[in-house]
Amino acid sequence: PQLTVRDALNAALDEELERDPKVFLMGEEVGAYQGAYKVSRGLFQKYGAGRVVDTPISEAGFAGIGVGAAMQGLRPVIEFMTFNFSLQAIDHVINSAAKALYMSAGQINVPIVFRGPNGCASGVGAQHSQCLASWYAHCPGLHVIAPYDAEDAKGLLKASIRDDNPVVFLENELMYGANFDVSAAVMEKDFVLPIGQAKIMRPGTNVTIVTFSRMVAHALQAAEELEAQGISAEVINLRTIRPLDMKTIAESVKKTNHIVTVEEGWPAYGIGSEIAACIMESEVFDMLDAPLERVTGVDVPMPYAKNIETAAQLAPHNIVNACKRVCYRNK
Amino acid sequence: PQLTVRDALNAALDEELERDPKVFLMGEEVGAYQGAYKVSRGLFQKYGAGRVVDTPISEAGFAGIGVGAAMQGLRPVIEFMTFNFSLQAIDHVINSAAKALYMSAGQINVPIVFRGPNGCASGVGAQHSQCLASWYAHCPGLHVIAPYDAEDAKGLLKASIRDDNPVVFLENELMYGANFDVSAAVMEKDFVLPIGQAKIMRPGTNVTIVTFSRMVAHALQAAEELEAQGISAEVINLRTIRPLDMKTIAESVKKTNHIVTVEEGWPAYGIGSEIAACIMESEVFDMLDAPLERVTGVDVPMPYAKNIETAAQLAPHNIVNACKRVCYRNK
Amino acid sequence: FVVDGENLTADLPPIKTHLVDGVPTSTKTNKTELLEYYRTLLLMRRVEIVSDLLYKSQVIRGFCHLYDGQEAICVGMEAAITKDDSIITAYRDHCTQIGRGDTAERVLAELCGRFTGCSKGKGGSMHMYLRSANFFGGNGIVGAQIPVGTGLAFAHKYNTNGGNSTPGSPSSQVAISMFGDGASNQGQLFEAMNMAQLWKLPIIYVLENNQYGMGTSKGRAASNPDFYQRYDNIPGIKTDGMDVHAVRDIMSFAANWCRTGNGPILVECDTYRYHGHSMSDPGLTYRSRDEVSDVRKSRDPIDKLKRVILDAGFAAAEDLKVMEKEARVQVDKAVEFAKNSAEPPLDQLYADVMVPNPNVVNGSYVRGAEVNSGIGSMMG
Amino acid sequence: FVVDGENLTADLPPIKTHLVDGVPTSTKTNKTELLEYYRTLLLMRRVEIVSDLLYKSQVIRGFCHLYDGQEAICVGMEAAITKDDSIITAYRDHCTQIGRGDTAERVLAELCGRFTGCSKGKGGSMHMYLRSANFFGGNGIVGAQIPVGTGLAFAHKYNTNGGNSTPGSPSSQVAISMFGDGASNQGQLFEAMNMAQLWKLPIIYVLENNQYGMGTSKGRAASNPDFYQRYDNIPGIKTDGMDVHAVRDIMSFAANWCRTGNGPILVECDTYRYHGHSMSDPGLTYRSRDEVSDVRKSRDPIDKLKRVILDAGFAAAEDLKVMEKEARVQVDKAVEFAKNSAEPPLDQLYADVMVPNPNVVNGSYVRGAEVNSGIGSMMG
Ligand SMILES: Cc1ncc(C[n+]2csc(CCOP(=O)(O)OP(=O)(O)O)c2C)c(N)n1
Ligand SMILES: Cc1ncc(C[n+]2csc(CCOP(=O)(O)OP(=O)(O)O)c2C)c(N)n1
Ligand SMILES: [Mg+2]
Ligand SMILES: [Mg+2]
Repeated sequence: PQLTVRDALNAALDEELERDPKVFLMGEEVGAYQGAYKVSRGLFQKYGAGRVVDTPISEAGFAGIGVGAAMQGLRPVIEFMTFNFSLQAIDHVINSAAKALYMSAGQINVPIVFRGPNGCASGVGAQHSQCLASWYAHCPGLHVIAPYDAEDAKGLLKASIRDDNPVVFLENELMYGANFDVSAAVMEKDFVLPIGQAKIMRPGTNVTIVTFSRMVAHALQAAEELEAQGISAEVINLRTIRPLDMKTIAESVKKTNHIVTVEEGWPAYGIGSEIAACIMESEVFDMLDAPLERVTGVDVPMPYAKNIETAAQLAPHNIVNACKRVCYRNK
Repeated sequence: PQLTVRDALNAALDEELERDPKVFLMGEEVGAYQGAYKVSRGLFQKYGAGRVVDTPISEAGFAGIGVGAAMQGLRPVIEFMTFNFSLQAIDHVINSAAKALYMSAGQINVPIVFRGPNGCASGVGAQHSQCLASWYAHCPGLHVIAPYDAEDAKGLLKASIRDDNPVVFLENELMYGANFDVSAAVMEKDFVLPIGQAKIMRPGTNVTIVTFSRMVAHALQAAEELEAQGISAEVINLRTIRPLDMKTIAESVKKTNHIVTVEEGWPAYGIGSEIAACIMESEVFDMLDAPLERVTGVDVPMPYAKNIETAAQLAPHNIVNACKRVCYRNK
Repeated sequence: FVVDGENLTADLPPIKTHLVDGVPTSTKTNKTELLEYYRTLLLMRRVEIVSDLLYKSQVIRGFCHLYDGQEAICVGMEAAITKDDSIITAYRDHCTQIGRGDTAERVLAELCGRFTGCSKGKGGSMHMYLRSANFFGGNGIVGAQIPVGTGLAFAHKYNTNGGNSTPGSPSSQVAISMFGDGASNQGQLFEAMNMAQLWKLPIIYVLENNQYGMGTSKGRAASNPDFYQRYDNIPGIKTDGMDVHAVRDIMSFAANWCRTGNGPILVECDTYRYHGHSMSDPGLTYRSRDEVSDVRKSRDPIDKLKRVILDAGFAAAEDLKVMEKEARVQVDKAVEFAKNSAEPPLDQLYADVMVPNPNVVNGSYVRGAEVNSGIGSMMG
Repeated sequence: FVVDGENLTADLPPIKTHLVDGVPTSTKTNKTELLEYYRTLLLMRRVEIVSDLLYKSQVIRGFCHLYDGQEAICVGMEAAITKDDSIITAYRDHCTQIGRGDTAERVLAELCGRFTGCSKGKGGSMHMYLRSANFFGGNGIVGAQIPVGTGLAFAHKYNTNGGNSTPGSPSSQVAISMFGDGASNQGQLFEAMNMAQLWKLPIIYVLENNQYGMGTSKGRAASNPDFYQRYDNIPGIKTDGMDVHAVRDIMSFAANWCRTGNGPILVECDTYRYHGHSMSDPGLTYRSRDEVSDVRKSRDPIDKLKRVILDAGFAAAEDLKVMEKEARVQVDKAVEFAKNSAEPPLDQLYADVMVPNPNVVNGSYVRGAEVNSGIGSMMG
């Protein structure tokens, strides 16, 4: 069957709302309007205003309310209309949610999911385009998840809702409409993916491309171009950013001996940086025939004009270039 | 002469308030109370409530007010009582301040300094101990500075106040009382240090230790221990986290061929991660005889009890261990 | 109303007040003003209409929030203050930019992402600025402009009094922060208002109550949708936001209130947005077609002004038609200008990240998507 | 007051109200209650006094905020609700923990950073919790407990109504969020209150007005320091926070208000902290020694209760002396317990970062200060 990412997320929410009466969805326009990006389509109608809760534009307030509800045993799914707005609420994600279990020595857990589109969309300017993956992944006490396709979206959102820990679930607006072939299993109500396990999207032997979210598509496209040029690229979809699945990366690099990381966010202190450090500190280092290279968003706020907006983002050819360089195929 | 970090910061504020009538200081308890940590001692008395402005506990509000005042041409210094509380205001630091120049194509600049103690103090628990260096340094549009000693504190705070860009200035509570010998030049009113330039605190030939803020002291102590064991460590005090002075790091590694990074914050997506990636991507890589190692805070929220609080933080011996490992002096 | 030569006196629409007296109830205006306001309203309306078209033809991209229906607020507000006063608003900013004195050319060019745009194409619909006329944007984060605007007021007062301002000191400039009924539920508003009141800052909070924040009607988001009296000790006035003169005279009163050291004041403008929230919102799921067309018919700010001009005999219907046509021609030209303008040169990608500072070592390095792309080098 | 056998009826101290009627003005109590409250007050006071000493002898470290002066609030509040109701507060939480039913032993052990402490030594002074009695801490970020507490109320109402709660639905449990006059200026309070009112959540906002937020008097931080009537449509009652019965009966009224579906209510407790803000604050630069000693003399909650007990003839002075001594002995024993308890075992460093979840691959890896230290391995 075919499934869009939007429908996958919608199905995950629907099934979990149905399965567990403690689950509820809260955020701006999630209810009557059925979601700014229609991810929650139909849910308000099905579950009512008590479980699909429209909020005012009060991110700090409703994120905090979600945390309190979770502490008291409910399982809130808090939608940020985009993750940019989570900056108004980030104190609750970190200080109220992520640290509670530790400070209370295990007494108070916070089974909450913060979800919404992360990173850049198209033509929305600097304040609506930030990737927050590395910020959240920096902090202990959280699981940080970034699905790529419909299978990821469904299996990982369900896993997140069932997790007793706070989860930051980073979607991508540009992927909502993307349609994927999925196996019949994905359509089942018990389809749950493991957290913390990366997925090899395409096997390869010459270079490992590690990426996540929408950039998986770029990586797959680059891998095709590379194949045409005689380089076999293995593409790893991280799926989870915290904890980071270094084992899958290691196994891949063992085979390929080359690695390139790809992320749409800013370069400094990003996902690639952490992978570089983990490699330096582990046996993966000895498997490498060339140092790692990062392909990232350009280190600027996102501009609006189409030409420079495009230039501010990485393209498949950047991945191709980097892979060729680490494989010593061009300068 | 001798100077404490607290007095150095106080002098920098005093001199800049005196020099430029557009400079003002704003924050909780900065005025009549003379600062929660007494950094602003005497300034309210000297410059009055109009320029040393006490605020309610409204971080989002007064950070935003600071940004507006800066856009209109003033030069606010905004104190966060600790940087942990900047999480309530971080949207203004990033979205209102850091991105304004770019979005306005150079029309609107924001000459503001956000300052206050960052990272862990002693016995203050998980919510009061976070190091935000890598979060802020991830974002274009900001300068991120972290002084270690009195010279740094004075010269860099003055440089920050004079900068036409938004600056995040990360102090350390445990350093406020530390007393340092400084040159006469430091006491002068025109003593300003460059932004973006690291300082070699101690020359060495076998291993480079790159660090910042209070961990410089740990690194210097480790360097002494290492010397006793026949390893000559060069200690680099980054001073500025964004932009990162890779040139100084490169020159050092050229000499030592070994590198260890040290930071009190959490390991993942930290300062060491970025340095690891920059090394991998540059000619520094070829100068290395061993992969980089990071020494960091333990990847947990900060506990209270003294024994595990101590264990959650890195100690000089961890640096010694890492340096010996990269120098292949022990396993 | 009463006409006396080219002058006109009229009652203002009814207002509601909270903690403030002496608010004007009648207005004086004249032919010149009326025609000027009319011309500006037409220009603004036309810009929004062509923006809609340009969006549909995919020349304008991403988020685009139209202001048609609300134009009287910008026109009335500008008539009450000077360009030395500061304004900041949210993302629905095209007409604010024009109100501050920028041209349709530069606004449309920005919308089209051209280098000739008011933000050189880097800001887009939500991020227009006019520093020379004290317009500080164009802000995409709901509510953020409220404390930032309060900071503009802080600076005005600080500058007027040489850094020695105390509560009660006058201020030669005022600041205006504009925001919507949806934004009125942001906590930072409460924080900023509290400080503005503590320090008596010269700030006018202009709450553009267009009845909806995205798809949420005001009463579903605000437990008290009587905004003018919602904020405790902040004086408030509610006025018809679709009447230029009402907005003008109330804003004039409010500006004077601020300049003379009385502190903050809230002006709630009762208004309506004709379009959906942004281009992706048809705007008809959470409100009825009838509701929209009723407002268009009965309260449209342009129609309202037109009736006054005609009834007062200040112009004939044909004269106004000519003005309409002029606006159309002017904006059509602006569209051509915008469309024919070039996109920003590629080096703009790296410009304006930081203000150049000779005291920053290697301050101009910007990493690109790949290592050794971008400008400068990691190694200085 | 009037005594009838072991029962007592008395007028409550004057209250002020905002948007709420029918608030009790007199109280009924009895000997048993009075002595029980007295005993608890003494225990709380004693715990704070020894905490001060333990801090000075450097056994307690870091931040430590004492509650002496304010104890009547916790005692009165607990007398009005049950342990099925939820409480959350800020960092001044030692007595809240005791009020919820925890022991002096576990509180002092936590302060001393011992494994026997109520957070196993991992939380410290600011982070005590008692999940079994619905106490959710102990929060160090000023204001954060206000929305979080509102979320506890959300859950109570949700659970009562099987997820189908509508405004007006009753709730069998209520939640209480406690915060200070300083915190009252936080924007998230405004956001939370707005939602609580929109959705009629069963939440009592207990504003402990001890006149200062750190070194800032309430009037320097709040443009309206009449907190009970500051928050627009949130009903409010101001009561004497140093009178156990006043707090008890007002809280009882407020709890009933919430349980029956009326939505949020604010209870402002007029109180005072005897100590400085935290241990590093002598507390005498921003207020006078006289101010402090005047309050101690005229309003102390323990003295007040003592006078009632004595005047009513429910106990003799010597009986109360005995109780005082008992409290002292009890707390001294608790100090010994705390001091003699062991610090947490070192593996506690790595415990409780995440709830174990079999569906997380390599979920138990925690990196230490060096590579390959910590627990687990990066490679799973
Ligand atoms: C902090 C934040 N949250 C959410 C959004 C998404 N958003 C953009 S506009 C809007 C509605 C605002 O409504 P209102 O303040 O009434 O202004 P209007 O659009 O009616 O002019 C929302 C929810 C945002 N930009 N910022
Ligand atoms: C967001 C935040 N800002 C600042 C602080 C530092 N701080 C801790 S307590 C406090 C004063 C709070 O006063 P109040 O709310 O009146 O409570 P009280 O201490 O009087 O009980 C401040 C400023 C903090 N912990 N969190
Ligand atoms: Mg609106
Ligand atoms: Mg207080």
